[in-house]
Amino acid sequence: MSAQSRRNFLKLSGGAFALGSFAGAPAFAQSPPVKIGVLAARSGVLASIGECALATVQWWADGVNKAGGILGRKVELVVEEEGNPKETAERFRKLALRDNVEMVTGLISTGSGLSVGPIAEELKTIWMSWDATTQKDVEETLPNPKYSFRSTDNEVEGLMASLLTVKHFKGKIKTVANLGTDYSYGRNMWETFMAMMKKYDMGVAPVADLWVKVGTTDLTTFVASLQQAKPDLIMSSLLFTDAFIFVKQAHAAGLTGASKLVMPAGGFQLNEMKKQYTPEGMILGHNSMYFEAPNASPLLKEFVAYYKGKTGLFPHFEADRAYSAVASWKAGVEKAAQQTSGKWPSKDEIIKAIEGISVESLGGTFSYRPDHIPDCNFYMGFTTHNNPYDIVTISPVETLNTRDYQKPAGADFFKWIQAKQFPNLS
Amino acid sequence: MTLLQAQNVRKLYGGFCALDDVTLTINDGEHVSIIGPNGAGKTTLVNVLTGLVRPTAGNVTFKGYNVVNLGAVRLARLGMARSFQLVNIFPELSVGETIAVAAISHLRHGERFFSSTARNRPVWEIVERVGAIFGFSGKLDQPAKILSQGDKKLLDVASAFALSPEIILLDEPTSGVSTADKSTIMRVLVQAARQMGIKAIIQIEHDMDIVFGYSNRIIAVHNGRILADGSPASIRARADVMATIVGRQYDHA
Amino acid sequence: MLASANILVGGVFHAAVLFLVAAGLQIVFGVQKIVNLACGSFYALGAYFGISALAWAAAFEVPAIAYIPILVGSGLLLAIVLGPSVERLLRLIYDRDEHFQILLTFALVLIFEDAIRLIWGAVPLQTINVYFAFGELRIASDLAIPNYNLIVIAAAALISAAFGWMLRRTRFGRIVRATAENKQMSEALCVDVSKVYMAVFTLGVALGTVGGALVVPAGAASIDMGVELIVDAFAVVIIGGLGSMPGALIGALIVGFVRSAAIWLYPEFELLAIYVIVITVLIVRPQGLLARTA
Amino acid sequence: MTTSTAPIAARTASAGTLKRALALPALLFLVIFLFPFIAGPHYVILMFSAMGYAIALLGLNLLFGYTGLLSLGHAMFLAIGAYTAGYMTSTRITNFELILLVAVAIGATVAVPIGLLCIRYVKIYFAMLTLAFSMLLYSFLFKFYHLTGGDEGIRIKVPTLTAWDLSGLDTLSVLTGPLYYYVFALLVLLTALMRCLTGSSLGLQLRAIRENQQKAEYLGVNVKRYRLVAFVIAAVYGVLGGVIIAIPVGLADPTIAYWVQSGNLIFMLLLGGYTNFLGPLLGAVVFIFFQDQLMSFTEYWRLTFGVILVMIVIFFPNGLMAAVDRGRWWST
Repeated sequence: MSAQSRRNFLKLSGGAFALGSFAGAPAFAQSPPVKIGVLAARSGVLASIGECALATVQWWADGVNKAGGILGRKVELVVEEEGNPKETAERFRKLALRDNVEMVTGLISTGSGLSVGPIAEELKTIWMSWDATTQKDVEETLPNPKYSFRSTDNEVEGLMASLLTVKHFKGKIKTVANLGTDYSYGRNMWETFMAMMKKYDMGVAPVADLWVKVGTTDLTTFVASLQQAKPDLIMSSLLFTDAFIFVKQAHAAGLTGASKLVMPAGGFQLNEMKKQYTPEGMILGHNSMYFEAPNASPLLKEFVAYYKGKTGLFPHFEADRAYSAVASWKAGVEKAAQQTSGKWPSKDEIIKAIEGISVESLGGTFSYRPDHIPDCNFYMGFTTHNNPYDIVTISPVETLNTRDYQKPAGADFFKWIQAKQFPNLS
Repeated sequence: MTLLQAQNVRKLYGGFCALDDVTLTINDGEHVSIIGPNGAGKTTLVNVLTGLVRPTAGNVTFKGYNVVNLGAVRLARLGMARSFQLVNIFPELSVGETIAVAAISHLRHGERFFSSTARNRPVWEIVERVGAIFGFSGKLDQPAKILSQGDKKLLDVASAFALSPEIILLDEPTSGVSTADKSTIMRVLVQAARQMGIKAIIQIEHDMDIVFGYSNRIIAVHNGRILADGSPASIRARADVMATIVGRQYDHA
Repeated sequence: MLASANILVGGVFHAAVLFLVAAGLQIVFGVQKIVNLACGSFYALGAYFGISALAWAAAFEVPAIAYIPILVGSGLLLAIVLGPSVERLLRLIYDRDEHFQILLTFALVLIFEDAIRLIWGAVPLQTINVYFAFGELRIASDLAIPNYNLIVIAAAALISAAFGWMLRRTRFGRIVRATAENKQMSEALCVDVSKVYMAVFTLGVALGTVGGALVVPAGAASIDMGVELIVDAFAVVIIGGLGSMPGALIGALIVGFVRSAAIWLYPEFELLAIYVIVITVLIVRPQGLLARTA
Repeated sequence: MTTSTAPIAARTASAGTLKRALALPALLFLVIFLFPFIAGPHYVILMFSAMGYAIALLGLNLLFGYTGLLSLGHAMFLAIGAYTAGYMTSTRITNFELILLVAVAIGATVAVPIGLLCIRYVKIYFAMLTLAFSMLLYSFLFKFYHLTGGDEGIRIKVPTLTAWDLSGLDTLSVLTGPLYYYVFALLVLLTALMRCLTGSSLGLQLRAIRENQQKAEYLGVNVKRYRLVAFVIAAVYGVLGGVIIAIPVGLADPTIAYWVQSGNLIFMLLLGGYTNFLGPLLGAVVFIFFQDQLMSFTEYWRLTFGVILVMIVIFFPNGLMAAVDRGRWWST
């Protein structure tokens, strides 16, 4: 059922629910439905991520509506597209000003985040971000946001990968190479990695510094350059399609046998890391949700079954980011409603309630710090082939909570890394 | 007073010698007809004289400037205009606008970006004057593309005249026009030349009635060389020239 | 030293990919003077359709030998369907200013981008076993060149050679070159130009679709491929010379090697290097390195 | 010598026909002027960026409609405008007039060398060269992140006006109030300036160049110079449009200069009608509002736009204006 027809279904069902004609569906009180704006990418490189996150939010909304909505009001999603920053700013204003939605959730790319952040503050509309931060490189451009709740710093993936590298390869590697995605994310990852290598005086020297433009389908030359450099370890922040094309072409050229691989970035490429060309013993990140987490919650199991049934693929961490965003908002509304004796709380009350709230999301507990940045679990581990699927999974699974691995509000990232005593991984 | 001077001009296209050591001068008050069989080098000569084609050797000077380095734009400003064998007009522009383009160049109003052309009196005076001479008075608003083939050719020539040049080169201005109209066109051209103060006309022509009826000097070109250059009477008297150019004895009726 | 051989092969492989994209653009421009902005989209459609064809064939446990014919076949089938219909659309505006033909192909880029998502969905697709089915050329213990890359290079060389042969040696080739040279004259000599245009445009589309199908096993098919590739194809045909097939090959080799060299030597300069070459060529020798004087 | 009728209709038109000629633009500008009173803030900000596009398209049409040069890289000037606004507002120079002046200066200095290279070519070569230059700028903005912020771009703060103290107002009311009318005044001024330019000898000579370059040269029209003048004017209008479009977005990023955006600019021009002086204005407004509605209606809006563009190119080459303006008053 394409997204288009799903949306029509929701609108249709809205009417039906109000009439209570569906057997067993709770008859909603006459109060109007609560409209939530969703900004999901539909074109270009981010399209498949946007669709995964949108499907998750729709699954969440169906569940909430079956259970009686939020404070008795039915959830209705108004879906718009996250495009380039200009289009995204226009769609955000449309949701806030014309559809006057209660809240807008969405956004994956940094560019759109930097543009929408100030607009959310200006229009006093709560924005629960999925994966877009409002930081330029590593310093925050929206110091103390009121209405914007942005996502975890992606540098945590770099920290975790570095710690795993230190733990398992200290003294075993002399040379490292960077195969970075030519994106602010990629730069942050490499700088974090090298800072950590220096902090734990691993004594490694970089022998190659390559950057791949997002959307490149022919990486043979990058593979060849890495073979020329002969690094002991390759740190690669490649995302999406680039990631698995690289592993595939690297395997074909024999690179994966020669160098250790570290790929901290989670994403839909997990479905394409096939056993045929993905080596065992590669560090692979799954960000804030691993579909086969050792102590997976019933919520996660139910969602993975639903998602696999619907799309034939395993969900990736953006589903968790989307779920946590809308679930935290719902929890905030319900918590604030306790003070206002069940009446629908004001935006300020909701915001105050969300600050410090903890919510059970797909990948584990999500809790929002006072500076509107969430803490959550991160999963990473070494790839293994022994599983019933045709893709690699990770085992043992290292889990960490970002409480100890995310820079505090307003801190200078690199100074913090130098000073911080990171608890060593389990 | 010499207007245009060609000095030992040669033009080779690969092995083929289109012009072979041509030296000639065009003076004030001359109406020159250039005659010769097809492929004799007439059009190449005019193209070299108007700077469209760069000669392999020798040079052409107009009012002291070397024609080749000037380029069409400065040549037009210096007072040399030409029309083309194949009709060359601005299809979407109206007849009035086509003539106005030449008038603007002549009046040096090309840089007046902030004054409206529609209200530019001097330009429209030239347009109306030239329009009247060439019989376009009623058609100034019509887009050029809907004119008849003859009118299009006439408009091409009219716009050249509107530059009020000192010297004008016409490439078979009456070709493709019925013999009856040829003389009316020639009368219009001569009258326009007089009214616009044009000092010399150079005309490539095949029609011997026109050649001997209107020009006061004839240059016969053959195999890239000037066979003869003189008054119509002297040329007609030279049986050899007439034989090669016209192929038979031409007795002027 | 051996690894730099691998970089060289990487460069040639990239050149082969670029040639397959640019060749379609080149033949259509050469004959019909139309710049087809949608040649990248045809490449992407060929990639997606190739994957579907392989998935369909996999149901019959097809041997590895059959992979290449299936891919090429799917590309040709798609071209035979798409080529004539798009050409019939373009035919409506052949008489108009050539700007309109470019803009029509721009409309096709927009249409195909969404059409791919409508049919194949937003998730990038790939085929699994084809890339490894042909083994590899092992140069050193940890250094090998996948034979599939060599097959793609060979295919590109074969197509280029076949093209050269077709244009020069066959009757159809002569008619195509005549039409390219002077449309009116060939019409006068009773060449059915509309049939030639239909055939040439379909051939151009086929180059794109077959190219996409052939290369996709080495990588993957994603919906933004079409929009990205057109810019590389432009670079190749400008450098090589608009309308000349050997020019497309030379242009592809130059862009392929410059990109490989830039990646290894100075990554920042990779993207810029190609555009700087394009602009230098356009200034110094506007008609491109190999085209006849435009 | 008989005095002829007016060679150009507008020259000495009777009052009646002149009134009809001005009715159309007056209506369009009246709608834009009254818009903040009749439409919600979301739509007013859409009109704000539509005015930016209208200005950019007025310039682009001087190249495409009047001089017959198809630029597939005009979005590079939108990007230059946006990044100028970004650099200046992030160094606390937020005065709008100053931003516009500096943007025009940078736009012109970039346009002259690029123009000198591009105008030597026509038709396909001009289109491909302009596309190559815009993708060169896109790659530069993307790659050299130390200077340009890379994919994150540069933040743009809302500019201030010398005459108007905006400190008390929040961004929304600035964008839908004083700044809206400032940009509206700019649009009217630039439209009048363009009308004057196209009505002057420049307009006529550009059209002559478009129709027949060799004939124009032989009538003394300096083809190279006037093409360069047209290119630089188009660039300056593009830069001004770029500043205005970027303000509501609040960010200057490389995607502004991507080639598909240049394609969209030409799409807007065709939609409005490039053979008509007001085509750019109508094209910008109709495109922006139709896209806004279409994006909410279907996720496959690019497919719909593609089909519409095919229809326009084949069946309505002169766009909407041709349908509206019967009298060809304003035709280029």
